[in-house]
Amino acid sequence: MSSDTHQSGISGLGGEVLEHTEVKVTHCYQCGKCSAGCPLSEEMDYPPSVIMRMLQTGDPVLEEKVLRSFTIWVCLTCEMCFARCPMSIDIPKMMDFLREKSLNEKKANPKAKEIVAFHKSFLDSIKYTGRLYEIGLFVDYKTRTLKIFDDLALAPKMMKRGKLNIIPELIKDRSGMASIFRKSNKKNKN
Amino acid sequence: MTLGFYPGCSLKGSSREYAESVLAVAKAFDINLEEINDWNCCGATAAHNMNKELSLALPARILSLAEKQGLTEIVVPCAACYSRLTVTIHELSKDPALKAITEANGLEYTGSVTVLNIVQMLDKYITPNLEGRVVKPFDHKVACYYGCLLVRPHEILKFDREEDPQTLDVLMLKAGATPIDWAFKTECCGAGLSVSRTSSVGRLSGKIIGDAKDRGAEAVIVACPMCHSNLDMRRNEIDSYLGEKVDIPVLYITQAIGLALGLDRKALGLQRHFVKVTV
Amino acid sequence: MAEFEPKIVAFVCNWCTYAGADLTGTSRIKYASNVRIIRFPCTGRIDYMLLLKAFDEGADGIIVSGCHPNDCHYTSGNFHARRRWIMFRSLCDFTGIDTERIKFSWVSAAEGAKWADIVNATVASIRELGPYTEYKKVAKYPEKEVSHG
Amino acid sequence: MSKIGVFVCHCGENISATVDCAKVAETAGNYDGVAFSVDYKYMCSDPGQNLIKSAIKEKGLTGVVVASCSPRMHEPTFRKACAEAGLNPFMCEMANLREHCSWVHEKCEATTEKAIDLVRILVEKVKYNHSLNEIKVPVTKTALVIGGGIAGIQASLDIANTGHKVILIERDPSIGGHMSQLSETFPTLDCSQCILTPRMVEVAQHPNITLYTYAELESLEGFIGNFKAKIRRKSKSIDEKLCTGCGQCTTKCPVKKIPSEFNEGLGKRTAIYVPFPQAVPNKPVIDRKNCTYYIKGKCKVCEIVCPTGAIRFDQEDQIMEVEIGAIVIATGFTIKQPDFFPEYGYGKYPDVITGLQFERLASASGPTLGEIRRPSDGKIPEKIVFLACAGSRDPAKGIPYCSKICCMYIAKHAMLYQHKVHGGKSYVFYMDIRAGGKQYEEFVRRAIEDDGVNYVRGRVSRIYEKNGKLIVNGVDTLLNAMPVEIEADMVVLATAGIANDGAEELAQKMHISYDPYKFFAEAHPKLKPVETNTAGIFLAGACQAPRDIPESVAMASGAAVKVAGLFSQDELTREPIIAVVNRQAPPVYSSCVGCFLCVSACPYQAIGKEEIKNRNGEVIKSIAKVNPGLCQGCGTCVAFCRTKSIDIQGYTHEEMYTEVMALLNEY
Amino acid sequence: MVDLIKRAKELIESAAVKVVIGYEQGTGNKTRAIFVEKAEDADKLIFDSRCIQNLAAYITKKEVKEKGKMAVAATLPVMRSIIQLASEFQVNDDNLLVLGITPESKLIEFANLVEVETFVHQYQIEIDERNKEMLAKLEKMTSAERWKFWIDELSPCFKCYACRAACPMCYCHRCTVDFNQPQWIPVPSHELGNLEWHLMRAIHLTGRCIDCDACYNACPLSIPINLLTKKMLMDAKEHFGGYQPALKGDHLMSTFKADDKENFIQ
Repeated sequence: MSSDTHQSGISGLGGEVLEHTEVKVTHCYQCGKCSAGCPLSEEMDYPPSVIMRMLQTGDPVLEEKVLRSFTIWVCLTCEMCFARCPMSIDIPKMMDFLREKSLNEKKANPKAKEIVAFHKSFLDSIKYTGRLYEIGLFVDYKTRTLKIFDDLALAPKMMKRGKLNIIPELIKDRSGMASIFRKSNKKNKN
Repeated sequence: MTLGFYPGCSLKGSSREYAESVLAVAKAFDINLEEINDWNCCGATAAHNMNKELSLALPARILSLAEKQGLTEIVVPCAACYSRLTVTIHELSKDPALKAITEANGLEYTGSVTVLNIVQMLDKYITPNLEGRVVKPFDHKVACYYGCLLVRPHEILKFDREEDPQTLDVLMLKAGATPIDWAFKTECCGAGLSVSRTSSVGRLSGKIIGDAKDRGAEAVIVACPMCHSNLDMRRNEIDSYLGEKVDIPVLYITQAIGLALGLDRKALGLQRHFVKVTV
Repeated sequence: MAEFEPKIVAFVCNWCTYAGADLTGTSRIKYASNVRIIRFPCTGRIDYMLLLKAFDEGADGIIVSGCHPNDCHYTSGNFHARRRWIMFRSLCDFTGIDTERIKFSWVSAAEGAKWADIVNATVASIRELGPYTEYKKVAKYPEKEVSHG
Repeated sequence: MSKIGVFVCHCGENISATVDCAKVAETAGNYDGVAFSVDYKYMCSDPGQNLIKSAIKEKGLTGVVVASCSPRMHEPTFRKACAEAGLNPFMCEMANLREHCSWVHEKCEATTEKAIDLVRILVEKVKYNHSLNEIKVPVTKTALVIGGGIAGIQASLDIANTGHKVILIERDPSIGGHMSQLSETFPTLDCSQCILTPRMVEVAQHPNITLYTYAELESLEGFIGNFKAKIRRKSKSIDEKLCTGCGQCTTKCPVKKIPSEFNEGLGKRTAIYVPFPQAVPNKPVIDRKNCTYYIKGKCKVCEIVCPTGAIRFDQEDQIMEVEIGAIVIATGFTIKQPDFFPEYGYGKYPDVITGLQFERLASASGPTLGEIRRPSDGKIPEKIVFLACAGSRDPAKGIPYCSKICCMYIAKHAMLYQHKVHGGKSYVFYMDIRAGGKQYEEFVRRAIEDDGVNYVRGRVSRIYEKNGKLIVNGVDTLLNAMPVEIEADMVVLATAGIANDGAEELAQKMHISYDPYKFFAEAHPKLKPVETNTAGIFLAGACQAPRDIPESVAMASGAAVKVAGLFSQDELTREPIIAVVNRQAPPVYSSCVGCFLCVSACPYQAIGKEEIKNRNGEVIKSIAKVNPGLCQGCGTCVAFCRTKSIDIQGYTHEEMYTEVMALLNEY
Repeated sequence: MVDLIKRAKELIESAAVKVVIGYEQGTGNKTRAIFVEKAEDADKLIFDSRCIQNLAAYITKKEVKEKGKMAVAATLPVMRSIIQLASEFQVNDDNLLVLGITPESKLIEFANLVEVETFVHQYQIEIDERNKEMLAKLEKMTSAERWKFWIDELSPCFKCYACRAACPMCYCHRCTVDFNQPQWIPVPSHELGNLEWHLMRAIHLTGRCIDCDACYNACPLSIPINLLTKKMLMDAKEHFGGYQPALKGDHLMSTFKADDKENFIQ
C-alpha cells in the first residue's frame, strides 16, 4: 500500500487516506454530485466535494481544517455519495478514517460533542454488557452531554410500550468482549 | 427448516415488535429461527465511526459464533446489523491481513456463513408460497421505504439496485397492497443521529413522511429498526418540520405480511408503535 | 597507462533514435566516440541473441534505443520490444549477466541532446565498471572462427 | 568473391575536418572483397556520383559503400546512382560519417578509428546483401465507402470528383446519418438539412458514385489496391426500378404506430416507410419485423395501392461481390442510451429526454414542427434543465472519456430554447465547458451573455417527478458546493457518444484494430489520423472518436486524398524491405513449424497461413506466409521466430549478425 | 490403473484411435513411455507416482503422428502442454484424444480439447516450495555470485539435448542451435555455448513453459536448468499477471500492454 502512496505522489493527509482506505483523492474531479446528493450537506461546514478538494491541495492548514471539521461527524455514511460518484470514490470509507484520526488526535469538532458522546456511550454500553443497554446508553449519554431534558418525554412512552429493558441484557463471555475492545484500542493509539 | 437468527440489540429493546413479527411470520411458514448463542452487538455506526478495528472485530465474533454453532445462513432483520456483518465478511475475504483481528481475539472464522437481510429471507423462503396464504389482503396504498443500509454500498451488498429498488414493492404487491411510486425510497432518515442530532432527523425523516403523504400513502413499510424508530418515534420533530400533524403509520414489512396472513395484531406487536396503526 | 576506453554498441531503430542521433550531429553536440551505431528498421526487429553476440565479441556495454511508446513508426514494434526486454533483462540478471551494461532508452527524432546524454552517461558508467572481463573470459574459446557464418 | 567499392566523402570540410578521410579510404582498400576505394570532396555532387557510376562499370563492382552523411539524407540519391550504373540499388549502403561521427566528435585518432569501423561494418554487411526488386502491386481504382453520414458523403463526393469510381453503402434505408436529424448546427446556427440535403442529392446523381442503401459489408479479403468485398443488400421488399416514390403505400399502410428511428421515438412511422421526407433514395422499404403481412401472413395493402406494382414480398437479401482498391470507413457513432442512470429517471419520466431527441423537437421537420413541446403532455416547458456529461467522463456508470461535442450542442440547445420559448428559463449543469474550436467559445459566451442561459457548475445527483414537475437536485460547486434544487418541466441529458453497435465485428471483418472503446484506431495518433494500420483502409468521421461536423468533413476529405493518391498510379511500388518465410526443398518445405505466434505479433495482420499440399491435394504442412501487400517491414516477427524461419529483406539475420561481428573484430 | 487399461483396449479395438500413449514399467524402478497399438499390449499400461515423464513430448513427433489418431494418458502437466501445443496449432481434436488423469489419479476422458482446457484451468501453475526457496536463494546472491553459480552449473553440460528432447514445447524441426547461417549458438559445449544455449531455451519457453520439469528430469547431469524457466514463469506473473495455456487468446510474448512497466528504460 504505502509504496502505492509513494507512486501516486499523493502526500500528507491524502496520502494517509490512500494508504488506509485505498481512496485516491486525486480521482475526484470536483463535479459535486456527492454534495448534490448528500442529505446533510447543508448542515456541513464543508460539503463532501469541498472536503475532497481540501485534501487534494495537500495544504497542511486545510488538512487540519478537515480533521477539525464538523462535516466528518455529521456524515451519516448513508453511502449516497459513493453510490452516485462517477469516479466510484468511497467517500464514506474515507470519512470513517478521518473520524478515527480526528478522534485519536483529539481534534473532534466541538459542535460534534453530542455525536461523539453518543458514539462513546454506545460503545461503552456494549463494552461492559456485550449488547446495547438502551437505558444505560441514554443515562450515560445524557450525563456526558448534560442534555438531561431532551427526549425526556420519550423514555416513559417507550417504557409504556415495552420498548425499554429495565435490566440490561448481559452476554456470558464478557471478558472476551473486553479483550476485543482492549486490543482494538491499543492498535488504535499508534 | 431452521435458519440462523441474529436479532441485534434493537430487536431486544426498542424494536422488539420487529423481532416479534419476524418470528411470528417465520413460524407461520414453519421456519425455525435459531438465535446465535451469546451474540454481541455489531457495533453499529458508532464502531465504524470511531474505530475500524473494532467495527470489524465485533461482527467477526458474531460470525465465528454462528459458524461454531453450525449455522450457514443467518437472518439479520436489522438493516444496520445486516450491513455491518456483510461488510465485515467482505473485508475479511478481501484482505487476509485482517484475519489477524479475528485471530487476535481467539476467534475463528472460515467464511462459511451467508447473511440474509429480512427481505432476502422473505424473498427466498416465503414469497414463493405467499399468495396462497394471504387471507386478509393488505389492501392499502403503501410507500415502501428501503433506506440506506439495505441497498448501499451495492458493490458489497449486491442487493436489489441502488436507485429505485423493487423487492419490497413486489413483496407488498403479493401481500395485496398497492405500492406507490415515490421519490424517497432510498433517501436517508437520519439513522445514527437519532439521539445526538434530533433536529437533522426531523428534517430528513420529515421529507420522507411528507412525500409519502403527498402521494397518498396509507402506510410506510420499512425493514430497519433505525428507520422505524426515526419515522415512528420522532413524529414530534417530523410534524414540526412539516408544519402539520401526519399520522401515517410505519410498519415493518413483517408486520404488514403478518396482517395479510391474518396473524394476531398483538402477536405482531402493533400496539407498541407510537403512531397508532390504523390500517 | 591510458584510460580504459569501453566498446559500446548501440542497437537503434531507424525512425526515432537513428534520426535523433542525426539531429545530435546537425546540432553539433559533442559526445564520446566510443559508441558504434547499428541501424535496425524498428526495435521490434532487434534480436536479443544479437545483444549476447555483442558481449561475445567483446563489447563492454550496449545501448538499445527506439521510439517512445505510441510513437513507433510501426505503431507497436516498440511495445513488443519492451515486453521482450523486460523478460530478457530479468533472465540476464538471474544468470548474473551484468544488466548495468545494457542500457535501454527511448530517444525520439527530436531528442538529439538526449542521445548525447545517453551515450555519455553510458560510457561513463561502463568506464566505472571496467571491461566486461567475466563474459570475455568464458567467451574465449579455441574454435572462435566457428562463430563466423 | 564480392567486389565492393568504398567511396569516402569529405562533405567539403564537414567530415574531413575531424576525420582523416584519406586514411579511411586507404584502410578500407585493404579489406578483402574491396575492389576499389577512394575519397572525394563532394560524393553527392554530379562528379562524385559519376565517380561511383564509372567505378561500378569499370571495376564491375558487386556492392557499394558510400561513407558520407546520413542515409536518411542521401540514401535515395546514391541508390539511384547505382541503379543507373546497372547495380541493384539495394547493394548500396551508406556509412554515416557526418551526423554520427565527424559532427559529434573532436578531431583525433579515435574519431578516424570510429569512421573506419563504421565503414567496415557496412563493407561486411554488403557482402551479405541481396539484390532486391521493388514490389509492384496492381491497383483496382474503385473505392468502397462504408457509411452514408456526412463523412461518408463528403469522402464519396471528393473521391468521385477526382474521376474515380466509388461504391457507397449505407445500412439504413437513406443516407444522411445523424446530421440529417439535427435541427440547427453550431456555431453558425444554420439549418442542418438545408446544408446537407443538396449533398445527399449530389451523391445520388453523381455518375461516379454507386449508392446502395439498406446494405452492409458481409466480408472483406485481400490487401491494398486489391480488396474483394462481399456486400449484403438487405431486401427492401420493393422493386426500386418500378417504385416512383409516390407515397401511396406509406399513407395507406395500416401499421402506423411504430416509433420512428429518425425522430428518436418521438414520432411514429408506418411499416412500409421512408425514414424522412428528404430521404435519398426517396423510396420506401418494408420493415419486416413490424409488417402485418410478414407477421400474420395477410394484409398486402401496399401491394394493392401501389400504382406500379413495385411491392415484392418474396424479395430476398442479395450478396454481391465487388473488387475495390481502397476503403473509407465512415460508420459514425451512436449515443449511449442514458437508462443506466436510474437516478435521472430516463425512460421512467417521459420529459427526461436525450440531446438527440431535443434536436428532433427543435427541428422544423420534427414531430412538433420545431416547437419545443414536452413529450408527456405537449406543454411548452417554462423551465428546462440541460445536463452535461450524462454518461461521459463517468467511469462508474458511463464511459471514461469526454464525448467532445456535447458542450457545444448543449449551448446550442439552450440557445434554441431561449429563441423559441420567450421568457423561458434554461439551466445548464456542467463541469467544464470545452469549447475549443473556431468561433466555439464565442458561441458559448453568446448563450450565456446574450440569451441568458444559466450555467451552473456542478453535477446533478438525481431527478424525481413531483406534481407534474421534475425536481432536479443539483449543486453549485462555485458556491461552496451549495445544493441547488430546480423544479423543471423538461430535462435534456447530454448523452455520451459511443462507438456504433457492431463496430467490433466490422473491425474484425476488415482486420483493422480498435481502441478499448471500440472506436477504430488510426495508424498514428498524430501523423496518420485517417489511416488505419491496414494499408488501403482509411477512416473518416466519428467512427474513430466523437467528432463534430467540421472535423468529420475535414477527415473525410483527408481520407479521400489518400485514396486519390493511391489511385493516381496503376501500380503500387513498395520498397522490398519486407519479411519473408524461408522455403526449402521437400520434404521439409520450410523450417517454419507453423506455431503462428508471428501472426499475433504482426501490427499489420500481414501474416497468414499457407497450406502446402501434396499431389493428391492433402495438406502436408501449414506454414506462415507474409502478404507483401500488407507487410511494412518492421521485422517484429523476425525477432519472435524461434526457428529463425522468417527473415526481413535488407536487415536479414546474416546481415545484422555480420555487422555486429565486423564491428567488434578489427582486422 | 484398471480403467485406463480397459479404456485403452476399447479404443484400440473399436479403432477409435490407432495408438494409446501411456507409461509402462521400465528397467529398474523407472517407468517409460509405451505406445500401445495392439489391444493385448494395453495390459502393460501402468500409472503411479513415478510416472512424471511428459508424454506430450511425443504427440508432435512425426513418427507418432503418422500412426494416425492417438490417445494420451495425460496428467495435469501433460494436459497443460497439450493445450499450449493446440494453441500453437500443433495438435487438434482430429488427431488427439485425451485420457486425463486427475491429481487424485482418477481417469477422466474428455470429448474435446475445450473440455481439457476447462479442466486444466481449475488448477493454477504453482512452483513447488523447494524450487521457490532455491530461486529465493539465488535472488539473494550478488550478480557475480549468480554468474559463478550458473557458469559452474552449466559448464559440465555436453549439449546432449536431452532437455530439448524431453520438452513438449521444443517441437521445432529446426532449432536455433541447428542454424548455421549465421551460427547463433557456438556448436562446441564450452561455457559460452552452453550458457547461450540455455539462455535461448529459457527465452523461447517464456510464456509457453508449463513448468513440468521434464527438462530437469531428463538431464543426465541433473543441471537445474528448470530454474531458468521457473524464473521466467515467476517474472511473467509479476510483470504481466502470469499466463496459463489457453486454446484462444494471444501468446504472452507476442502481445503487449500499453502500460507494461518501463522503469528500466531511460
